[in-house]
Order: sequence, then C-alpha cells, then structure tokens
Amino acid sequence: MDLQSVASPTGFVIGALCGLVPLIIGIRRRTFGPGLLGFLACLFSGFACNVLGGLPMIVLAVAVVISYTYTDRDDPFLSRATIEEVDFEETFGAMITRRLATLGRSIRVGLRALVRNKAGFLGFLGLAFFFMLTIFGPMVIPYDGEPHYYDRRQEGAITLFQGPSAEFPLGLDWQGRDILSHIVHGGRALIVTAVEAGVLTSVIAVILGAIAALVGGLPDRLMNAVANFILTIPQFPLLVVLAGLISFKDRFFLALLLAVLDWPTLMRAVRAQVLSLRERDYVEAAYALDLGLPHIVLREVLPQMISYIVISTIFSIRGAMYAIVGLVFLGMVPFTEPDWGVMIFMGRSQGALFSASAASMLLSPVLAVALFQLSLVLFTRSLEEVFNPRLRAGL
Amino acid sequence: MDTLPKDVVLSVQDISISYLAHRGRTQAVNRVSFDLRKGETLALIGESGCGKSTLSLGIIRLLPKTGQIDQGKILYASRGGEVINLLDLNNRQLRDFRWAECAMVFQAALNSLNPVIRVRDMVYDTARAHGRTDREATRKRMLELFRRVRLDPDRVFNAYPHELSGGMRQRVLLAMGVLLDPQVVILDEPTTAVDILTQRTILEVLKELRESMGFSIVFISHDLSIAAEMADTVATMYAGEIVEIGPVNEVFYRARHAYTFGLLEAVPTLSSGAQDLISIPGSPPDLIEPPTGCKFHPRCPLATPRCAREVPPLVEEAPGHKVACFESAQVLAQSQRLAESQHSPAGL
Amino acid sequence: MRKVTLLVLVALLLGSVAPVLGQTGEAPAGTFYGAWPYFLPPDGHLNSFSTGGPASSLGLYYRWVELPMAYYLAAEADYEPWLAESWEFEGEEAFVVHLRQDALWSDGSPITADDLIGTYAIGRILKWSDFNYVGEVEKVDDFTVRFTLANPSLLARHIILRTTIRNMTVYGDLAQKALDLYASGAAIDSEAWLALQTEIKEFRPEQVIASGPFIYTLDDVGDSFMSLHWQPNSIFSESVQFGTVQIWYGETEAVTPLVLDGKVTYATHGFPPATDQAMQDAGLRIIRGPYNYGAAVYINHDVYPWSRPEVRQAMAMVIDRAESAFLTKGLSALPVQYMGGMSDGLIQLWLSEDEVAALNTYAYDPAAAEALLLGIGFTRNAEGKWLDDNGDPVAAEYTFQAEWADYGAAAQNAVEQLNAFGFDITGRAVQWQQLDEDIKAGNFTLSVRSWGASSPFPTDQLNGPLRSWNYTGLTEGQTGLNFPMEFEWNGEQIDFTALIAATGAGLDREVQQPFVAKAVAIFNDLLPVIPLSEALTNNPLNENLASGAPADDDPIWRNGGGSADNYITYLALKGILTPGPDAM
Amino acid sequence: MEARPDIQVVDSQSAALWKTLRRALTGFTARTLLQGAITIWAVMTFTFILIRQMPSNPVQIEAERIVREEQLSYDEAYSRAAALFDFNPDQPIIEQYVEYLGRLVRLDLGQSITSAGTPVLDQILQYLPWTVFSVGLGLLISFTIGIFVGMAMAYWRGGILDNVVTAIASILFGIPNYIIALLIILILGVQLGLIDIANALGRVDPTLEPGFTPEYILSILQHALLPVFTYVAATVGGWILTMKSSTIATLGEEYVTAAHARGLSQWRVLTAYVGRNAMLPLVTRLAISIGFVVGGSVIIEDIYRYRGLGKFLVTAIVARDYTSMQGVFLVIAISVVFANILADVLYGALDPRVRVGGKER
Repeated sequence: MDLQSVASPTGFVIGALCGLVPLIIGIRRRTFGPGLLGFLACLFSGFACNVLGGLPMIVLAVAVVISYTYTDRDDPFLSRATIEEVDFEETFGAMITRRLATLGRSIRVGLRALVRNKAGFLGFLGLAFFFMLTIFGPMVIPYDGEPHYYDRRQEGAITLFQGPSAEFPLGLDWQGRDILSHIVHGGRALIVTAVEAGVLTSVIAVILGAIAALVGGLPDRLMNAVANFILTIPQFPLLVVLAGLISFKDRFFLALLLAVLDWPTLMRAVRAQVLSLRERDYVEAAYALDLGLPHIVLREVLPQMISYIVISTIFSIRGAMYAIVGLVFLGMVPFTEPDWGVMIFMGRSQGALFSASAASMLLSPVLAVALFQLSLVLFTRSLEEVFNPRLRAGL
Repeated sequence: MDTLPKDVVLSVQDISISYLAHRGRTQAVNRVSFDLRKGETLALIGESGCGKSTLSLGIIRLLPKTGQIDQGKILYASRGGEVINLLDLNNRQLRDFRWAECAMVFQAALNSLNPVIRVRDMVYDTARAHGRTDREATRKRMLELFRRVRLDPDRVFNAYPHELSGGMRQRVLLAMGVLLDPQVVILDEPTTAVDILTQRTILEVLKELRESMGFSIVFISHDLSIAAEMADTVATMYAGEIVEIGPVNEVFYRARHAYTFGLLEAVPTLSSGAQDLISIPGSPPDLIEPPTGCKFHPRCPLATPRCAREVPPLVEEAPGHKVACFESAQVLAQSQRLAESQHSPAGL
Repeated sequence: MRKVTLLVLVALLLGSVAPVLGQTGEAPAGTFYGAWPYFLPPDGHLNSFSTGGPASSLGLYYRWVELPMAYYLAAEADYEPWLAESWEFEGEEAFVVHLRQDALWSDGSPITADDLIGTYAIGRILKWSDFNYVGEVEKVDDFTVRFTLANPSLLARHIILRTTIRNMTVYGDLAQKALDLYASGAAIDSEAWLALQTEIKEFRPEQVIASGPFIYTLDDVGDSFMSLHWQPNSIFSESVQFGTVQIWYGETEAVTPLVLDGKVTYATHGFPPATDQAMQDAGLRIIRGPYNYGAAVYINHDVYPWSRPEVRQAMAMVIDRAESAFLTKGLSALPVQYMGGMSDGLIQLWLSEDEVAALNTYAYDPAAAEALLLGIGFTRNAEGKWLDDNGDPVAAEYTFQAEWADYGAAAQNAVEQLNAFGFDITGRAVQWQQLDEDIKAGNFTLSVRSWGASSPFPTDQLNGPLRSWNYTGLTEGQTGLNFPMEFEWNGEQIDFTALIAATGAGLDREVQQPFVAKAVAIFNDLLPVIPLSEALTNNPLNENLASGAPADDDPIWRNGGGSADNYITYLALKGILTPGPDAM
Repeated sequence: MEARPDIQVVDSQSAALWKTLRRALTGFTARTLLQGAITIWAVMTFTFILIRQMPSNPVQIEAERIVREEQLSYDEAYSRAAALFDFNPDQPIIEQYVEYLGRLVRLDLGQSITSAGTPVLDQILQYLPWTVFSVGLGLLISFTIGIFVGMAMAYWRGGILDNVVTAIASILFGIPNYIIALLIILILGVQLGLIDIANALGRVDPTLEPGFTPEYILSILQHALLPVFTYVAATVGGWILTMKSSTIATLGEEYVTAAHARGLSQWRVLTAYVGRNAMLPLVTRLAISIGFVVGGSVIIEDIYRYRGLGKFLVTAIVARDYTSMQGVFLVIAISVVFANILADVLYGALDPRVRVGGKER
C-alpha cells in the first residue's frame, strides 16, 4: 500500500473525476446538495490520496446521496402486504442500491453523532488537522533539508539551534533546518506505522483473548503461556539482537513486530472480560443458538468492551510511536529524515532540552505526538456515541 | 394537598415522559393515567418500545439522565394514609421510598444482580440502605422469603448470581422485591428469559406472595396469556399512550381497540396452529414525529380517514372499560367472534 | 649498604612520627565538586586492581588518591616527576626509576621500591600490557627499581612513569604470592596463575592507603554523591587547596542540571553542543583541550568504487570540514587541517615546515573533486547523480552510532554533503556495539569512527584506526577496513605496518622522524580513513567554585581531558586551582 | 454490636474477601505453579542465549572504556580488560549454560563479570528494595488516583471535570517520562530554585545513619517524592482514561439501575456495584505492571540519581555484564510470572465468575 502518497495535481484530477459520479447521481435523483457535497468529498480525498482516496470515497458519497431519496418499497414492515405477498427475490442492482442506502444512512447517523458531541468533534477536528498537516502541509511548506551553515548561524552561538522566530515559527534544529518543515513532512510515516501497530495489536489481542476465553482448554493454556513468555522476555536485548539480524524496508513489518510484542497485556484483559461476559444471558443465548465464535465476539462481546478496547488501542499507538523512535536508532529501519522519531531521538541526544533555543526541536514532535493522542482520546467520545447506543440514551 | 380514594395506593395522573434524543424530544409516555388499588394487579401490555418500561421507571423516578417527566402527578398513599406526590420527593426521600414502598423487579434477571457480590450482600445492602441494620433479622426474613419462593434458602443466600439458574435468579429477585414489605411491586417482564415450567413456578409463587402479603402489582408484559392469568386490570399501551384499560375479562373477551385485538390475534393457543397466527403488520411508530390522529392508524386494518385526522379520546364504553378508538364497535364485534372460536382466548 | 639501611631506619622513624605530624596539619577549607558515574557498593569497592575499584570507578579523581610516578606535560612533551624523582635508560636494555624518598603513604609509611615492585608483580599476573615492553622488575635499592626492557621504546617509559603505585600494606600478601608464582616459572595460563588472578580480582581491601592528598572509605560512597577527604601525608597535601572532593553521581543527562545550577566545579561528560551553549549562557567557563582524535569517515576498501584513492580524495574535498566540525561538536571540534593521520599539533611538532607544506590539505573544493572523478571515468547522470566508470551509481549506506550524538551528527552531515555533491548515500543508525562488530566483520560500506588516538605518540596515532579496525589487527576472518598494508607508493614497495612500527622503535626521536614524515605523507595521500574533525573537551569549569585556572592559552590545557594526565588533576594538586567564593 | 453495624459489615466483608481469596488459592493446583516454573525456565534459557547474541562482549566494552580514559592503545586495553574479567568469550555457550544452571539450582546467581568477586545476588539486593519501594509506591498512587478520578469522570461524563482531566491526562500520557522528569528538574530546580537539586536527589540523605529512626524514614520519603511524583505524572493519565472507559460500560448495566431501585446510597452503588465491576479489566493491567515494578523506571532513576535496579540493569547491559543482566532478568521473569498468577487470583477474588479452577466450558 502506498501510504507515502502526498497531495498532488494528479490526485486533484482523479478526485474531480471520482466526484462526478455522486454529482451525476445526485442531479438525477434531484438531491443537489448531497450530490455537490459528495463531489467535494471525492475531490478532497482523491486530491489527498489519489486513487486510494478517490475510489472508496465514490462508494461512500454515492451511498449517502442514494440514502436521501431511497425508500424501500419492499420493506415488509412498511407495506401492508401479507407475508406471502412480499417479494423476497430482488435483483442484484436493487440489492446493491438497498445496501448502499443502508450504508449511507449509517454514515449519516455516524456523521451526526460525530458532530453532536462537542469534545468528540474537537477530537475529530484535531485528527483532521493532523491529516491536513501531513497530506497537504507539504504543498504549502517545502521541506528544508539543507543545512544552512553560515547564513543561519547567530552571532556568538556555538550551535545552529535557534528558538522560534517570525521567520521560523518553531525555530531551527541542530543542522540549522526549519523545525516546522520537519514537523510537517516528518509525521506521516510515524503516524501510519504507529496506527497500524496499534490496530494490529488490538486485533490480535481481541481475537486471541476471545478465543482463549470462549474455547478454553488447550488453546487457552497455550495462549497464556505464549503471552507470559512475551511479557517476560527482556525486550531491549531482544530488539538489539533482532536489529543485528533484520532490518525493515517496509514499515508495515515493523508495525507487525511491535504488535507481536505488545498484544499480551490487552489480550489478558480481553480474556478476563470475556470470561465474565460469557455468563451473560445474551452470550449464553448466542451459544445456545450456535452462532459461532466470530458472531459472539463481534456482536456480543466487542460492543460491551468497545470503549476499553479503543482506549487501549490509542495507548498502543502512542507506545508504538515511542517504540519506533527507539527502533529507528537500533537500525531496524533506514534512518530517513524528515521524521518525528528522528527529531525526538536527535533532540534528546543533542541535549536540546537544556537550552532554551534548542528545546523546540525535542518538544515540537513530542507535543505533536501528545496532541495527536489527545485528538484520538477526544474522538473516542464520538465513537462511543456511535457504537454504544446506551450512552446515546444516557444513563 | 392531594387526596386519593381510600383503596387506591398509587395513582398516576396525566403523566408524560420524554427523552432528549438527537433529532428532538421523544415522547415516550404521553398523558397516561391509571389508579392502582390495594391488592390489585395491573397488567401493562404492548409491544416493545411502547413506553411500558419507561413508565415504570418513571414511577420510581429512575429515568436515565436524558429522560424527564414533563407533566402530571404520581400520587402515592403511604401506610399511614398520607398522600405524597412522588415528583416532589428529594433524593434522600426517594431513596427511602424505593423498595421500601415500591419495589421493582427488572426484566433481565441475571443482569440486574451484581455479578461480583453474593446474594446476601445485596440483601444486606438493601436492608441497610433502609435503616434495617439488624443483620440477623434481615437474614431470617430473607431466608423465610426464599423458602416461600421455593428456593433452598441457605444455598441461595450465600450464592453468587452466576451460580443460580435463570428461574432461580428471577425468584431471588422476587423475594428480594418483597423483602421490605412494599405496598407496590413493579414486575417488568418477569418471565421473559425462562422456560415454560419455570415460568409456571414463578407465577405460582408470585400469586402466593401476593395473597399472603397483600401488595399491589404493576405487571409489565407482552405475553397476554400471563397477563390474563395474573391481572385484575389490563391496560394496553401503544406509542406511549394507554389506548384501552379495563377489567381483565372485559378487555380480553370484549376488546374494543384494534390494537388490543391485534395483540390477541397474535397469541398462539393450543387449538390454533402457528399458520393461523396473524401478526400486526408494520412496526411501532416514530415517537419523535408520531402519526397524526390515532397513532395506530397506519397499521390499523379498520382505519378510516377520520382516524388519521382526529385523536380518539379515551372514553368509558363499559363499566371500568375505557378505550380510545373510533371503530370500537367493529372491533368489539370481531373480538366476540374470536372469543367464540377459541374457548379460552388466553387459555393455556 | 649501611647507608641504605640507615636511610630506611630514618624513613621508618619519620613514618611513625608522620601521622602525629600529619594530624597537626589542618585540612584546607573548600570543596571541589566533581561529577562521575562511580560504582556503588557492592559493585564499588577499594581494590584498585579490579574493576569497580578506585582506578576504574573514580575517573580522573583516581589520581587524586593514588599518584603516578610522573605527570606528562603534553605541551612540553616531557614529564614532571611526582612519586619518582628521576629516571634513566640503561642503554637499550633497561629503564631505571628512582623514587622520591620523602613521599609518604597516608598511614605515614614511606613509599618504597617494594611498593612499586609489588604493584608490578600483581600487574604481571593481571597481564598488564606494560609487559609488552617490560621484562623483569628488580629492586636496586629501597627507592630504586630497574625495569629490563623486552622492547625498548619511549613508549615503555611513558607507560611505566604514568603507572600509579599501590600500597603493600594492603596488597603485600598478594604481591608476595605473585612474586613467588612468577619465580616458580608457572605458565601464564596455568591453573595456579588463573587462581591467583581470581584471588587478586576478588580481593576486597578494607581501606585505601593513599599516596595522593585524598582518601576515602566505602562509607563515603553515597548513592547521589561520594566524598574524598584530605589527608596530610601526601607530597601534595601542602599544596592542594581543597579539603573535600565531592563527586556527584550521574551520566550526562543527570549531571547537566547540576552543572547548570552551579553545583559542579568541573565535569567531563562530553556534553552535546546545545548543552555547551546552555552552560556558556549560565556563565560557566568551557575548557577546550585536545583529545588527539576525532571523527573520520571509515571506508570498506573491499567495496568499489570506494577502494579507489581518487574517490576518497574527492570525498575529502566535498565534505566541508569546517561545517562538519561545527555540527559535530560546536566549538569543541576543529576541522582537521593536515589530513595526515596524526593530530595537527603533533604533525607540527614532528614534521619540518617543508614536509608539512607538501601535505595535501584537501580544501573544500567540489569543482576539483568533480574534475578528479571525471578524470577517472566517472560521470554524472541526468539528475546530477554520479555514476562510476562501470556506470553504476555511486551509492552506499552510511552507518553510524545511534548513541553517540557527536559521531551521529558528523555522519548525518557527511551524508547531507555527499548527497549534495551527487552521491547517493543513505544513513542508518546502529547501536554502537553492533556497529563495532559490523566494521570488524567488514559488514559496512561507509561508517564513522575515530582517526588518531589519545596517546601523544605518532605510532599510536597512526595505528589508531589501522591496528584496531583493519585486518592486520583483527582476528581471523575479520577484514575490517581491509586497507591493504603492503602496497606500491610512488614507485616504492611499502610495508605500512613496518613503517608505522619504525616510527616508535628505539629511543632516538631523530631516528624516528623520517619514518613519521613518510607515514604521514602516505596516509595523507591514500586516506585509509578520511579525518573530518579533531575533538576538543568541552568541560565546564565553574569559576565561582574554583579560582585560579590559567588563561585559555596556557600550555597546561594542551593536556586534554582524559583521566590520566588530566589538566584539572595537575591544577588542583599543585594548588593552582583554589576554592572559589561559593566553594568555601 | 448493633450500635456499630458499619464496622461489622466491613469486618465480615474483609473476612469474606479473605475466604474467597483462600478458596481461589486452593484452586491452584500444582499445574499452575508448574506452568509458572516452566515459563521462568523457558524465559531464562531464552534470555541466556539472547544476551550472549548481543553484539560485543564485556571485555571489548571494558577495553573501549580503558582506551577512552587511560590513553592506552586498543590492544593494550583489551589484554588488560580480558584479565580483569572471569569471562571466557571462547567457552561454548552450552557449557556456560550448564554451569549456570548448576549454580542456579543452588540458588547461586554467580558473580558479576565486570566486577569480579561481587555476587550478583548482593547487587540485586542492594538495588531491588529501592526500586520496588519507589516504583511500587508510584504505581499504587497512580492506580488509586486513576480509579477514583476515572470513575468520577465517567459518572459526570461530559462535565468540566471530564473535559479538563481528559485533556491533561492525554497530554501527560503522551509525553515520555524522561521529558517530564527533566522539565521538573530544570524548571522547579534550576529556573525557579524551588527544589534543591543538589540534595533533594538520591535515595536518602547520606549523612544519616541507616536504621528505623524517624529522621531516616522521613529522609527516604522526602527523597522518593520526586521520582514517585514523576512516575505518577507519567502513568496516571493511562489509568484515568482506561478506568473511565471501563466505567462507562459498567454504568449502563442493569444491575446499577437495579441497585438504585433498591434505594442504595450513591456511594455504595458507585463502589460496590460500579467501581468493582469497572475495575476488573484494569486488574490484569495492574498485575502486569506490578510484574514490571522490579524492572524499575530506568530513566527516572537515572535523572533523579535514584539508584535502583532499572539503572543497574542498564549499566549491566551497557557493560554486557552477562551474569548481572541474567540475574536481573531472572528476578523480573519471576516477578512477572508471579504477578500473572496474582492477576488470576485477584481477578478470581474480585469476579467470582472467573474463579480459577472454576467451571470450564
């Protein structure tokens, strides 16, 4: 997956082309507003992520556009027909339309939930900010990677560090480079890898935890043994040795490695929680109905634990971010700049915190990570509203 | 000062309850009134989402934060004969009122027991919250009540909820409900999640308890056969409103509201096969933007243009039998036909 | 003989009186605040032969407790006698040391030849590298010791004179066992030898008997600081102006706040430039003395095109060394001027002006570098990237030590500059121990490590990278830099190993000089590694806590900041450094 | 007795807790312990091989140090270092392993390689108590604050407390602990002079005689203040947010409403009904954290010169002191395994549904 793509003119064209689809459908169905919005959404996401952003957005936008006008004439609950008269055979096209409309409705419900909770919306805006920063920021702020040795050296200074100024809002780093440009250009790889690692961690933990608790017996014992083993082996020596053996070209495998080392804690919590939940009426009922493990996990157990799992995922993401900072310096991934992780490590080893004019190099990426985490945490408020209907209704 | 007829213990007067939802206010209960007399069992029947549970939560003032009682009064006659409006109570008084005066047994038996503490701790908690600090006395009373609901008292008393079967839990809840000798017990679907034999046991012990202790019951159910067996009075709720209320035989044999009749038609009996069952088509209405006129009219097979226009008032058409339906005469005719075809409409 | 006995008697007498005398001496007021990551008991102990003992635990402050025989003054390339009074070579076979006769241990007894002989007896069991040069160690008289030389060189003198002498009241039993074992002719890896080795290492003396003006016990070792206390009997007890030395515990990050807060007289933690700046801003004086080594580009000579001297010469011309030095350590690194494999100061000391002028200084000149590369058939592609004469891109991975801020910086800057010239270089941080292994195994293309050496001898400096990191100094199967040590140069067959060895052989500098000049010229031309900068100390000196430090141009600062021959040791023990207003 | 019902309740409850604990413990078969032992053995073996695969070895590292400090050439330094250590890099690893196991069964952790003659056990005993004290105290405080604040936030969800604490907790938890520690020292100590960083750091005032004197204990507590505070600051956000999310799920439970319906006091509902259930997922997390208490918090111990096992371990890793490292890792492995067993016991005690040896499907 090419997650390194940046906003580009090609993307703009792709976005515009993609946007035509919802626009035309919108015009034909006489829902001009949503059609136009769909066009803009496709334009934006195509612009940001090329085909990867444009195509999925077509589906989403079309779904929303359709959902405005779609009425399900065959809905047995809305029609007065008796059961015999209802036509359950529908054409493929009709089915797609119906599915799309359903999807569109959920998107609308989700979006409404998103906007409704103020704190959650703030978190959403924060995430959007980071998205814009890393996708569109590079178009506005060029990367400043050349060391500007003489022209940026201040009188009497023995480093090229400089504190924030009007010209360089976040100051200059140890090589006299603009920190702001490094913040803008250096976040994407770290964020993407960390989010991958966090999500992978949670997925592994939830699946294994649920299997351990619901299946029990040998798989349970085996998984506990593995979890204990991973928890107990000293990670630093392990990583040092691994770094000598392997180096990653693809950061996805780095994320995978982090996930493999990180899942046991959450897995144990999930396992314990599922052990409690499995006594619940609805889980017992699901068992009795023989609905199968995936169903029980996805439909019965997960919603119950969703907010706990989401917050754990966020913490895994944060953990992964700082772990990557360390791993870059164990040589597991090529040392590429600009990168927040490189900034954090260099900032620390250059003693940036001790000098007022240098602190920005270390604190800028750290605060960026902290604010990113804050946005995620706030955003969970909205997610809770979407996923936990009980909360929607209040206590 | 409000007054109540002498034998009325609980009087709900013109109560409306709404929830603050995303799209606006959901009118969950709309101008509901009824009286509950001493020793009487009132069955509230209706589909899920019709406001039965909200109403009962409203009575003990346990609505979620987003829910509020917009108008009306809930009057309660204490044993001393004092009449209080529950809506005037402060938190402290409310806590005293709950359970000691009016207990509520919730729908999902396991889920209303704290899974991590023993039954006895819940019992002690309850007793202590109402100033009964004599643990030994509490224990004795509880054991006695357990015996009465046909539970092995010592075992159950010291058990954790998950160690009990569904039926046992339900009976534990029943027994706990009457621990403080309340005047009113609200039972929210007490027999949903249990098998048919357990259901019988529960109903039997409930009857026994009612006889020996003399409390009044508000019985919430969508199971008409059980309602018929237990209730003195039946109220049908639809879309937050009571559309028909009357003595049990009157309502079941001479239903006058199309919705009640629809519910009766949907009851399986031994004599009728499943293929004869007729369900009420459609689903309960949107309570934020309810239909005009009679809220049932979009689903009603007898609906006339008038039904869509005007709201039918609740009028007493037979002694103690009130109904809100313009076509009650037609319904009555149909239901009598039905009663004839099935010797016992609610019979099991 | 009688005279000697008499002397001993007098000395012993003096010794027994000395403690009484000593107690009348008042400890000077004032505290010196140092900082060092010393060992805490049980890892820390008082056996200075074993790791964790004073020698390895106290850093530069060790020599404030146990004195060496002489102190090397780098600027004069000569020694100042401390525990020794004088010394001389006996032809090429032996080196004789005469100890001072008035030097006492802290318990009041005199420091004698027995102490020195015992020290070396134990050192022999511990396989001290001194025995690469030294054969027998014999007592001539109570204050004279004769070292027979296995390998006569000025280096042997350097090593012997700077050895600290240990007290035989403490180590006497072990020394006797060591002497007996050696006398028995036991093989060096025999059971008995190893057993004694272990016994020595595991020996835990109960006290330190100091020859320096400071002494301590394990009770003085706390977890946040330890203290050394003045004792009256040392040859420096009179001159030293500090009554207490308090050593803060901590590594760089922990010590920096203390330094900034004015709680440290002097620290030696190798602070990064930003900290350097902050210390200056806080009004501290920064001492910049030489290390005689610095960062260099290491090259794997097995990898084409880096094996071509022209490529290395071009690299030397496209990396702006002034920029590199500044980014590496701020003002605490100087761009290398002569590129001769020896510190610039030493080159000036050893080479004639003409010889110096003949060296290529590789001034920053991308145009010249371009011409040089085009001249050997290299080309630039459309994007301006270099292709070698086979048409392959001039690309490499440049590995550097993740933990070393200065070398990391040097490497990153070199990557930037080489890429700006049109090479295709990727940086990769590697844990430093891993990188060591990688370089030794030849598992690298470009990397960064030191040229030169901390030693003031041309041999050591030239050997710096070549003995530790080239195949000649490594074990079998390791290729390291794989810089060929035998080659043709200017039409002459050169054995570089032998040439470098010749720069240090014998006792006559005049004989060595031409070899030095030739080796430097060869290094300068072939660039086995490319020196970038020469490191300086950036040790903060707090003048509120210590006064009297001489001006920046004083020759003493040329001594550098290592633990041996440290300039602060000299200034403090000689009493030049006195407690400042805040240290009283 | 009747006059003091509360005490009686508490007594009987703690007795009940004790009883469940005991029952949970007896549920432990030899199998659990055997599993623990096998895990420890497996980890020990794995670690044994692992740390010897790390690049370089003790002798090389010491040689580097000597080169740096003593102005000797590398070979000279190497031969000096080699003789100083009881370590033969050429000995086959299997031989080393068998030797180590042999000593281990006699509970002998061996001697430090880099500090010959110093038993590893002595080293561990020197540093372990301080780490367990400071990090353990920090964990305890952090967990307790997390539980209560998290619960309060969930209860008044969307209120000012919730929003303010969420912001603070997220940001604090997003900043690495060494930055918090350094900022405390730099701002409170160096800039504002509120902390005497020269004397407030370390483990205890070195001029005091060790012993159970009030001064000594007070000094220990004073010196632990900064590390414990920093540790709490760096971790409390995690506990708060996790507890909050866990409480939210619990607040919607039927039994909470039911408890209110029974007229229980707010406090009782919050503690016994909401809190106890919401804490369950955190208990596992807590137990795992307890396991890592002995590993210490390396950077905080370094910056505050609070010398504990974490700092010691790092020193040992840097010096490649295999035996010392192995010793510390063994202690960590044992504590993690026991903490996990503890987690099961504790979970069982708190949640009767998951009791060990309980019903299995």
